Amino acid sequence: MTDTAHSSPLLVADSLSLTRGGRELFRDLSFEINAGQLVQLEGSNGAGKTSLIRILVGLSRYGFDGTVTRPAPILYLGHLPGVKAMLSPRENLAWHASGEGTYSDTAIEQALQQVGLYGYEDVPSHALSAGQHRRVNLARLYLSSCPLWVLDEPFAAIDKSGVSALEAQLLQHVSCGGAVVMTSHQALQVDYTLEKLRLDGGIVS
Amino acid sequence: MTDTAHSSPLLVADSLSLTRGGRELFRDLSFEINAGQLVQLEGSNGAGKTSLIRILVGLSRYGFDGTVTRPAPILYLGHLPGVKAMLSPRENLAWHASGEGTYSDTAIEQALQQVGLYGYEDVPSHALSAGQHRRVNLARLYLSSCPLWVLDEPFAAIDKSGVSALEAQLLQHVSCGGAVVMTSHQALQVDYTLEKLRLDGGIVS
Amino acid sequence: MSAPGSLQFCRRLLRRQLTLAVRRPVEIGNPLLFFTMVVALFPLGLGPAPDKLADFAPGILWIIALLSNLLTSDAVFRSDFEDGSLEQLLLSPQPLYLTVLAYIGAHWLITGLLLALICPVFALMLNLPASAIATLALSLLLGTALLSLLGCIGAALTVGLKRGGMLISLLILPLYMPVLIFGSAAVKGAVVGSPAGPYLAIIGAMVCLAIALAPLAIAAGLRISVDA
Amino acid sequence: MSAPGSLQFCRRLLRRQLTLAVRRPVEIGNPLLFFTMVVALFPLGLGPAPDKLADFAPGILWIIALLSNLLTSDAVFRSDFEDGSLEQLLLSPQPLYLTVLAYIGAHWLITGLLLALICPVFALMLNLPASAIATLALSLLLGTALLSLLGCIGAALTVGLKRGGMLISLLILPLYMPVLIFGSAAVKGAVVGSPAGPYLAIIGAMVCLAIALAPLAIAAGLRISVDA
Amino acid sequence: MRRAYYLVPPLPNCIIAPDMWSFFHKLGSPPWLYSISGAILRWLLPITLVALAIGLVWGVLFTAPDFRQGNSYRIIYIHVPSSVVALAGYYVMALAGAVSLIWKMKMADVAMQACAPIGAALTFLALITGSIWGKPTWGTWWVWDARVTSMLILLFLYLGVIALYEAYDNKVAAGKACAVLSLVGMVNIPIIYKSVDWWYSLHQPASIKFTGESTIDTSMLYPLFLMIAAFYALFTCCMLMNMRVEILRRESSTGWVKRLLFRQEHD
Ligand code: HEM
Ligand SMILES: Nc1ncnc2c1ncn2[C@@H]1O[C@H](COP(=O)(O)OP(=O)(O)OP(=O)(O)O)[C@@H](O)[C@H]1O
Ligand SMILES: Nc1ncnc2c1ncn2[C@@H]1O[C@H](COP(=O)(O)OP(=O)(O)OP(=O)(O)O)[C@@H](O)[C@H]1O
Ligand SMILES: [Mg+2]
Ligand SMILES: [Mg+2]
Repeated sequence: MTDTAHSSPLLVADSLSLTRGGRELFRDLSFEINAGQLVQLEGSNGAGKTSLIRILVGLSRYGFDGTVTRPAPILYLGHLPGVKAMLSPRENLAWHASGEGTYSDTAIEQALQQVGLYGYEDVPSHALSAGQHRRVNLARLYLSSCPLWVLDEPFAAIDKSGVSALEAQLLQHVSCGGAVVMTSHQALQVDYTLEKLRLDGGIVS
Repeated sequence: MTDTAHSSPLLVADSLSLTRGGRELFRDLSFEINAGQLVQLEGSNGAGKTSLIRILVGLSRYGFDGTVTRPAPILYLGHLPGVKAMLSPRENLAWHASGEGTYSDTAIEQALQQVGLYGYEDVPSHALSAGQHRRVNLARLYLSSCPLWVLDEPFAAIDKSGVSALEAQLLQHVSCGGAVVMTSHQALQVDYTLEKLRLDGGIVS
Repeated sequence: MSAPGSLQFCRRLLRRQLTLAVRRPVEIGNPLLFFTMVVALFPLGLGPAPDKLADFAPGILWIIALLSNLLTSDAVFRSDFEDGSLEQLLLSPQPLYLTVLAYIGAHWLITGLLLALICPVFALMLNLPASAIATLALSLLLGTALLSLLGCIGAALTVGLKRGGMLISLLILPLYMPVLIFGSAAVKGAVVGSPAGPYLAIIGAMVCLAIALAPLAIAAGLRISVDA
Repeated sequence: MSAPGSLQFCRRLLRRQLTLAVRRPVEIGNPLLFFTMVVALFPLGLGPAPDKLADFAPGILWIIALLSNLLTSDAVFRSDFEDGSLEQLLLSPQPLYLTVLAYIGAHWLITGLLLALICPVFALMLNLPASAIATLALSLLLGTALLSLLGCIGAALTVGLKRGGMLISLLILPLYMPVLIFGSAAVKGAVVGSPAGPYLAIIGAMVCLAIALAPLAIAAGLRISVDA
Repeated sequence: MRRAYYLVPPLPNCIIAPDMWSFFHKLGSPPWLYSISGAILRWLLPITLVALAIGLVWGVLFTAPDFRQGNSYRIIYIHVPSSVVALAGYYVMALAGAVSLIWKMKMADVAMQACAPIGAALTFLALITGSIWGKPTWGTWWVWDARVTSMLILLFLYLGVIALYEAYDNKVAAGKACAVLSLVGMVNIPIIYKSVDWWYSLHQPASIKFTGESTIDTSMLYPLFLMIAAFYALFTCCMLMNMRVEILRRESSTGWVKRLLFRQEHD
């Protein structure tokens, strides 16, 4: 559990169980996330993916059983984009509330270019389309130095070319010793061993 | 343009042009939507799909050139779900603000069952997952009698089985003489002649 | 299925709004509690001398009723705007004039009516003479209806703004002022024993005018807000 | 890239909050305009006898300052909650105590400070003796800081509620009352020529206590709100 | 039994004696609390009711009328006990809140929630009886006197806690939020009382005089003390009963509650 050993896990979940609204979503879930892993949480709508992710990153702290250990810093992107409508994409990244790093202006510009927002750096974010708005948030994937990424539906509202660019970036991250835990209702198209964690609750049809 | 002739179009757009934020999104777009058509608007993020759809249904009334004629009633589902968090799915449908129809309790229950919300009819909607929340709105597709459906990313946040059920319902609607105009970043898997309208602006990558 | 008649649709909307309010009893209780607490602020700020307070009671009560109406009217359309219900309402085949009246009616029922019913307690706390209490309740009953009508105009115009904040107060406070003047004059009249009827009649006439015109302004405001 | 120091991060947050406020001048102007209009309501509601108004000016000005602070503090964390920035803030490696102070500081700068600067104008409008104006400004300067600290506690506890409505006023108005009492007492003292120092010292002591404790309550409240 | 109910104390063991420690330990366990509170109620509730009855009859029927206020002063036997216990109730609530936040003890949460409505009701009773008393003595229903005003503020504080609890859908979060609020309130209560006292002495109104205090005679005092004690006991009983309901509600899905209900059905 120490941070020094190279092979230590980036996240340990120990016998997690959760019941919401009278429905048991999962029980006795234990797993470790190690460097180099690309894990996709699967499950139909309402299976408990978001609930599990919020427990993993530490936003839910009551109402479940089990423990989570987080030896490594985590980059979390959730359902909500965390983009302030009144600030431009550039300011959104420079003054981001996560307070994770101090980025140079060129770094931010490059990241915005990578997510296809070249030319929109200084437009107020509320004048962006739904997908562009989410892309501002995704630019953090090109800036962050956190080893573990936890992403809740990063592809929502992103167009096809955007999705493949993101997949490439995820691949790049895991092959450089990072790890990714993500949910998505679209199948991932990557050349990498994709581990799947299936939650079987939610809508049955 | 009269409503009586069987073959009259359901919607007519005449030389629409729009410029937003200094970028020309489309120019001189003219088309008709007729019964039996399944039209997918395509384009990358920021291409102007949402802007076009809001002009078509009549929510945007200024700032563009051209005219739209709407001889037939339209069912519009947008980016925002229009689901009240404090009401249950059942109440949301029964008291829907669109005031389009008076539905019996069994009709509502059946529609909710079709979108996989059986057992969630009386849960407050804010206690639903992201996908379930959107499904409440999609249940209107099983209730409405409007001939023309205009849908802005109806598949967002919906899981795979949900998407195929929706595709079946769209097919059913167009083959019974309705028409559908929709946007989606996922490819539609239907056995039907799919017409595509491509907008070429937005993010280039 | 068949499209509901306009009146039926209005009833349905009214029921929906009231259900939404009842789901959170806090929503209903709050304007009343706000009223109570602000009543308590005045003696704390101005000093507790009972005769002076009684002098000011009509004005104070009316100012507080006005403020608590102002604060709640901001929210009338906001949640519907944010979750997209408002778009659906505007696209519906129903006459917007009537549906808007349903929203206003619901707002008045859960703020103005309740306030008018409960105001005698506060009047006693501020030592208002018992003879003036009926006039106070009546003037509030009529006056708050007018305040709701005017407040919804402001709400409709500002609902689309990213952070409307207190802009609404700016837009509608000037419109509120005549209501305040006539309302508190009626109660002051009742305190000294002069007839309050004429003032109440003026407020009533303004309510009728507002019922005829305000929904038009509100409907236009909503269309503009959704378009922006 | 490297993680910024805590103080640097606070400065950055403060700058962000101020920029957000400046982007909508309405946001900054509103509390002031609200103040102005409510000041105008009082003569209309109470009757404009100038000597009476002067008597009550300290209380009236303080009550309005309190209300306008109450109304703005509801929004301190709300937009950050709704767009997800608050989640990111809670997960950040920075000490929450300091970041919360940055939010409070920004709120105070764009409401309390401005109000204190502009209050002499209103004081003159209500015939407050010129000798008391310095005390009024000073008491508002200190007192609004306390109000911001307390108001943010209420904001943090209610930010996650679907329709918190005016719940915040119920939670924090009772806590505001001591500030109102001491603040208006200081100004009243200055009007009659007695020293205002002791009152201001008490408010100052309360501010110190609140700076030490309120951020803890706010941090706990934010964690609870995001969790719920 | 699930592990989560046991405490994880930040205090070193030596600070709390072992037997006391095990008691504290048990307090965190819902079934134990449920059964022990049932046992306490079985004898406390009858005693309380008897004491209330005796106190009321004694005070109302068997004391001499006051020479200045006549019989109206007899409302003192409800007014004073309810005011005193309403004040004490806030501290009980805030302490329970502190325990729940610091030691993460779920049952402290339940205790805090149980206090709020009772406290609010007692405060309301004190205000109502005070107003009723005020009409003959002061000639008006309401006076902005220091004690009256601070009692009104106390009512707001209680109502705030209740409203906050109601507003949250997630009741665990609601408990935490209320704990924070009641702690903030506890820091503020002395400040509020001090300031209100001060405010009142600044603007002493001329037309009002308290007459009650000086006329109290020992023969009137004994039933008063009995009533105060009985109100404390009543507060405890109501609190325990509220807690039992809440425990059953929260634990409705666990084995021991199901067994309990099963047993009662077949009794
Ligand atoms: C709404 C009005 C009133 C409120 C809120 C109120 C509040 C209180 C409170 C909080 C106490 C307990 C103080 C303590 O713990 O020591 C108290 C005690 C008492 N009250 Fe009242 N009161 C009201 C009206 C009256 C009236 C009208 C009278 C009679 C003239 C009265 C006479 C007393 C007496 C004799 C005591 C007990 C002796 C004492 O502690 O001084 N109260 N009241
Ligand atoms: N409120 C606005 N003010 C100014 N420009 C805007 C506004 N909203 C959107 N735009 C611009 O209009 C263009 C089209 O936006 P629109 O929302 O129609 O795109 P879209 O095709 O729906 O994209 P997406 O796939 O991301 O939903 C974008 O380039 C955007 O920057
Ligand atoms: N606030 C809440 N209160 C009570 N129950 C909730 C709440 N939020 C979600 N739930 C329930 O928890 C379950 C899991 O929700 P969650 O959001 O984790 O699903 P998900 O797997 O992320 O689904 P989606 O794919 O739709 O995002 C759902 O059945 C939902 O009804
Ligand atoms: Mg989810
Ligand atoms: Mg779009």
